[in-house]
Amino acid sequence: MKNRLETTLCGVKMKNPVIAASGTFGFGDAYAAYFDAARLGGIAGKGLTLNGSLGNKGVRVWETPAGMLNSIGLENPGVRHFAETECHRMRALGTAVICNLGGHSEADYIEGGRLLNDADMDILELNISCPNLKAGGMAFGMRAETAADITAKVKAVTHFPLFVKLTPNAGDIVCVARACEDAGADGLSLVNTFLGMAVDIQQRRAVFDNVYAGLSGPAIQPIALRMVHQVCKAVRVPVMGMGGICDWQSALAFLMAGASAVQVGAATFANPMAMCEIIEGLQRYCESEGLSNIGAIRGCL
Amino acid sequence: MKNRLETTLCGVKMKNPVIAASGTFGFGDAYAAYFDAARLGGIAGKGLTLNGSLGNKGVRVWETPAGMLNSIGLENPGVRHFAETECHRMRALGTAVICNLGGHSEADYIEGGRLLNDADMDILELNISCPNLKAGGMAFGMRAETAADITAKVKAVTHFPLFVKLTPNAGDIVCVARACEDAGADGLSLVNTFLGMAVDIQQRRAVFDNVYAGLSGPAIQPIALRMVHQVCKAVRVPVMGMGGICDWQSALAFLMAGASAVQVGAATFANPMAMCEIIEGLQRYCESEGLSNIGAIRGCL
Amino acid sequence: MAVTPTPTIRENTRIAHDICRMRVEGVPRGEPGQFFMLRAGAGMEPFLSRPISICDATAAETVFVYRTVGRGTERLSALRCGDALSVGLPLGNGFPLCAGEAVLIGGGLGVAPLLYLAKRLRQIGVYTCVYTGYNDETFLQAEYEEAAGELHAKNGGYITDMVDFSRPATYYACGPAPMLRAAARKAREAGARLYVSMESRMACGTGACLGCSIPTADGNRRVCKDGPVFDAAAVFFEDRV
Amino acid sequence: MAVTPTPTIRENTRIAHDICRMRVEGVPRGEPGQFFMLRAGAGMEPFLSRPISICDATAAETVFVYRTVGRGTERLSALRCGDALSVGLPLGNGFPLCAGEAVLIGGGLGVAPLLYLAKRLRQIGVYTCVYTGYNDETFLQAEYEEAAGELHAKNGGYITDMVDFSRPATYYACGPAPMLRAAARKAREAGARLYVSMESRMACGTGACLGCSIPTADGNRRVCKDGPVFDAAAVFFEDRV
Ligand SMILES: Cc1cc2nc3c(=O)[nH]c(=O)nc-3n(C[C@H](O)[C@H](O)[C@H](O)COP(=O)(O)OP(=O)(O)OC[C@H]3O[C@@H](n4cnc5c(N)ncnc54)[C@H](O)[C@@H]3O)c2cc1C
Ligand SMILES: Cc1cc2nc3c(=O)[nH]c(=O)nc-3n(C[C@H](O)[C@H](O)[C@H](O)COP(=O)(O)OP(=O)(O)OC[C@H]3O[C@@H](n4cnc5c(N)ncnc54)[C@H](O)[C@@H]3O)c2cc1C
Ligand SMILES: Cc1cc2nc3c(=O)[nH]c(=O)nc-3n(C[C@H](O)[C@H](O)[C@H](O)COP(=O)(O)O)c2cc1C
Ligand SMILES: Cc1cc2nc3c(=O)[nH]c(=O)nc-3n(C[C@H](O)[C@H](O)[C@H](O)COP(=O)(O)O)c2cc1C
Ligand code: FES
Ligand code: FES
Repeated sequence: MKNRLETTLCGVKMKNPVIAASGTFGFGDAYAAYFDAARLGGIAGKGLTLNGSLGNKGVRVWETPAGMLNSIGLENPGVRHFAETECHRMRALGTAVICNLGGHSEADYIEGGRLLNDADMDILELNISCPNLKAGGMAFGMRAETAADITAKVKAVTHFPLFVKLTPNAGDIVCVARACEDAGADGLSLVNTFLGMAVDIQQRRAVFDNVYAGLSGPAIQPIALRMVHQVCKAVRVPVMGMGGICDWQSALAFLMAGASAVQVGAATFANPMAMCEIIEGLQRYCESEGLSNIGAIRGCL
Repeated sequence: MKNRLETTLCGVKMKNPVIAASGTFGFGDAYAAYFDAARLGGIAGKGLTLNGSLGNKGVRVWETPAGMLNSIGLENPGVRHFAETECHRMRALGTAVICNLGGHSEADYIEGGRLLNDADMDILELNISCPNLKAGGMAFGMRAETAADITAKVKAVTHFPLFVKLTPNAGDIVCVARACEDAGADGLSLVNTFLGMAVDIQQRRAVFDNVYAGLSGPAIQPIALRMVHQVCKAVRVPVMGMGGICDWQSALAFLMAGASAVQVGAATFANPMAMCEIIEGLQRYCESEGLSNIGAIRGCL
Repeated sequence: MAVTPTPTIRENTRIAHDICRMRVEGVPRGEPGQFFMLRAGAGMEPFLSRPISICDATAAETVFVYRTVGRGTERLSALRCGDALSVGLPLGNGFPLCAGEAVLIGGGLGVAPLLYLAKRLRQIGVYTCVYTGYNDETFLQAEYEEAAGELHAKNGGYITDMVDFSRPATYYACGPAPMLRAAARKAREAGARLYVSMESRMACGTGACLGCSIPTADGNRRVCKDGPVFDAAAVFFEDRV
Repeated sequence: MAVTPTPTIRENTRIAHDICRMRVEGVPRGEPGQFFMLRAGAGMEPFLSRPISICDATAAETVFVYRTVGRGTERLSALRCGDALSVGLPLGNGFPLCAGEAVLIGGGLGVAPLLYLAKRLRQIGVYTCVYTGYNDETFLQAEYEEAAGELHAKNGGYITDMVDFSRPATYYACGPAPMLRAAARKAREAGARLYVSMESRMACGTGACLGCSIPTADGNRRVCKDGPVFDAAAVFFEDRV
């Protein structure tokens, strides 16, 4: 059976356009008992910060209608540990390695980006959209100027194709996307989580120590899809689309809206086999529609 | 049994703080077979435009995970018809009458606001947040300047307490909220629907003729709640909170986040008795917590 | 989540490959052509209720016949006696009952709501001539043999091709949009009065949301509240021009 | 939505007021202290799966005992034989098995996972002294009478008050956090080794999301992957200072 899903992203060849979203697949081994990670197009590792972090205190995950809030706060072992250890383990999985880099300050991002040049990886995903950090994170992604600035600075130091991961909480995501493209981004990833909130009515307090947290899962899918469609119409660089993708139909909708690849996050929690089912579903779709490659429907809307 | 839910909003006395959201309860009679509308705190009628409208063509409603997209496009009989006919029928229902006013242009809003002075109603809700109009609607609510400007102009002509209904698609909803308050709004309603999208993968086209449509229902609740919390912290005028409220627990969360009243929209479609169950649930909550009035927990977070 | 009446499922079985019949007790009796908004279980998933017509009803019991096409109807089909179901109240305007003679034309699942109409017409002494069109498996034929004055069934092709629109009768049609359109054209040409039951995506089902609005000769009309039964001349008015 | 093994529900009955037992076939056998992520039905609702410990297991069958507290467990309790259920694979690190003598302390639903441990220990010749603490109704007492070397039950009050921590035994505890904390303090004072099974809100259950991380003496640890069983000295380390 011919693979009709092969996808190339900024020169990186992938078996298929289905990628595990950052923060939802560890560094690639957590679901080993369920399936071989080599089946995936790629894996975006947990977001790194320069010196690592213990993440946030208190409740970290909370269920919502058709979705979930998280306030992990980038618990991670740090850039050096990734470059020395995790990246080799990820490489051994036999799928594209995407490194997600967060930061608390401009200096963090630049130094992190520089150190990662030593890592064995394929794509650098610049996370300027994490809503769970007290300093940095999403703050960089809310406005075009700051987003473009940090993009240009990291682009200047990295050897890898640079995807900038955008926040849906930005006032005008299309404007931020264009600015990042102009600043040298090789691609864009969107969306990160929506800023949301939950209340513990018994305790009469916010569920999360940080009060606000990040919403993801099928609930956000219609909004994420709209944003991906808007951004794809506005930029020429490839887009990794995500936000609530949970089956091959929703993955296909993102590809039709213009995404070159999709990332799957929270859906894997509800159904560990979600990404495998999506890959199989897209392959079957290509066969039944007579498409020699899934790229044929990209941006057909 | 003492009613512990009585709420006064800008001088308007209501039996309880539970209000049918605009566009989801017609002009108040659609659910008559299910329950007596007099049980509600109030009803926001379908959004009006100066000269009425047939609304949008094509598919108008679409189910999404824990929510729905709509592209009604303000089908309505016009301001004059409301002032002459509907408002009296609504008044006869025995609950607070809120008139939701949309518009395609500044002149529309001002003239509509003026004509509504003849109507028998309690509150004017200025809808600068409808995402389904080609011209006007949400465009006014996306930025603080335009929102403040139209607020001031309608405030200058109306005799009624003026609530401005905000869009969650604005870049900075807190900034828009503050600007409307400063421009003379007596209160704020939020949120209207989120701009979203759906794809008909069989047809390889967008489901809606307008491509984008408005998302509502439980899916958006965590984001709406966060926005209500942010806005309530930032303004002094009363807020009607809404977005995905579907049971008394979620209604209570909005009140705890600072809302003076809540509106319930899409949940009524899934469960026609939702608002009645919310009212009963809040009353029971007050009893079991020993609150003489629900207002005691307002903004307790 | 329970809406005022709490229905009890007495039967929910497959009567054809992808078609189920559900018998429910404890709901108000509706009229032929009316529908209910059904939802399986007690939760919010799937979010919207599903409009399903009354296929038959007595004071005690209401029968639905539905095709499993997506998530909502799949979940309905998985229900067993005792499971939670909500149906709300009977909605919409049913078929106006006629005197004399009636011709009923059902295509696909459109044969379901017409059964209740056929039974009602028979009760009030109206002679019914029923046409049922199927694509593969037939269903409800035994019931129609009992209820109809005369019965014509067709498997494959266009059922409207079989119908003689020149009878001095009132015509009723229910089925896919292209079939209704064809019927409307033929009825217009023959000068016959035809009532059609329309479909549209619905959110509220009660006339509140305007989600199901369709353009008619009389302006926009809500399929759920003003219909689902309309005079074909009003809804297929554009074909006239 | 089906995860590799497709479980078949053989029984799902109420064994106390708000407690159910579900017997499931066709899932891989886990170890005492491990858990599965359960979800009722085939849909996405509720969104997250629910962690439930193994209460007992043979090669053929796995038993869960759970309290209905919210939407997820309510839906589980409504399942009947033949209904769709997904459980995934056994997750986490179970109880380290000891030699000699073991003291098992269960509070509330914590008595459930310890049953499987008691049975396993008995098989390998370890003498078990079991304490079960309940708030109102008791459950699983008959099973424990069979499985335990000695059995002490208490209804109301603190079960840890009954336990003698000075025995030359390995201690195991499962139950609400305050009970585990009390047990940890007493074990520390007595110099006894105590293993506790921790709870934390979970999304993935596989170590991927870091949602269930808790601080321990050895740094952050994931309850789902590094636990749920921990040495009490490591997780209640803050009490020591
Ligand atoms: C007044 C009326 C009466 C009906 N009576 C019957 C009947 O007696 N038997 C029967 O089998 N079917 C009937 N239908 C069609 C039935 O409502 C749809 O097949 C059903 O809603 C599909 O739901 P689903 O979740 O299985 O499909 P999905 O495709 O998953 O549904 C997604 C959404 O689209 C809507 N939708 C999908 N198809 C239709 C449709 N054809 N019409 C309206 N909305 C649709 C659903 O209600 C839901 O909101 C009727 C429709 C209407 C409007
Ligand atoms: C490792 C582990 C093993 C467990 N074993 C058992 C068992 O054998 N029997 C049993 O009755 N219970 C057990 N629990 C607790 C059980 O997971 C919760 O009672 C259940 O998730 C509640 O779900 P709900 O939908 O009914 O409640 P809701 O309150 O509606 O759940 C909302 C969310 O909070 C989470 N949640 C609520 N309570 C808990 C809790 N105590 N621990 C973790 N997450 C929670 C849910 O998983 C869900 O994501 C275990 C928990 C863990 C972490
Ligand atoms: C538990 C959790 C942790 C996450 N951690 C990160 C992260 O470290 N870096 C990042 O860029 N995005 C992170 N995200 C966001 C996801 O990568 C993704 O953008 C978002 O969840 C939307 O996709 P989904 O709806 O498919 O989950 C996280 C999401 C979740 C649910
Ligand atoms: C079908 C539909 C029609 C709506 N029409 C209007 C409208 O006319 N004017 C308005 O201000 N909001 C309108 N809304 C928005 C709702 O009033 C409400 O702000 C939104 O749906 C969020 O609340 P919910 O999640 O409870 O539905 C409409 C919403 C729906 C679903
Ligand atoms: S479905 Fe809401 S008006 Fe018809
Ligand atoms: S629940 Fe995801 S790491 Fe434990």
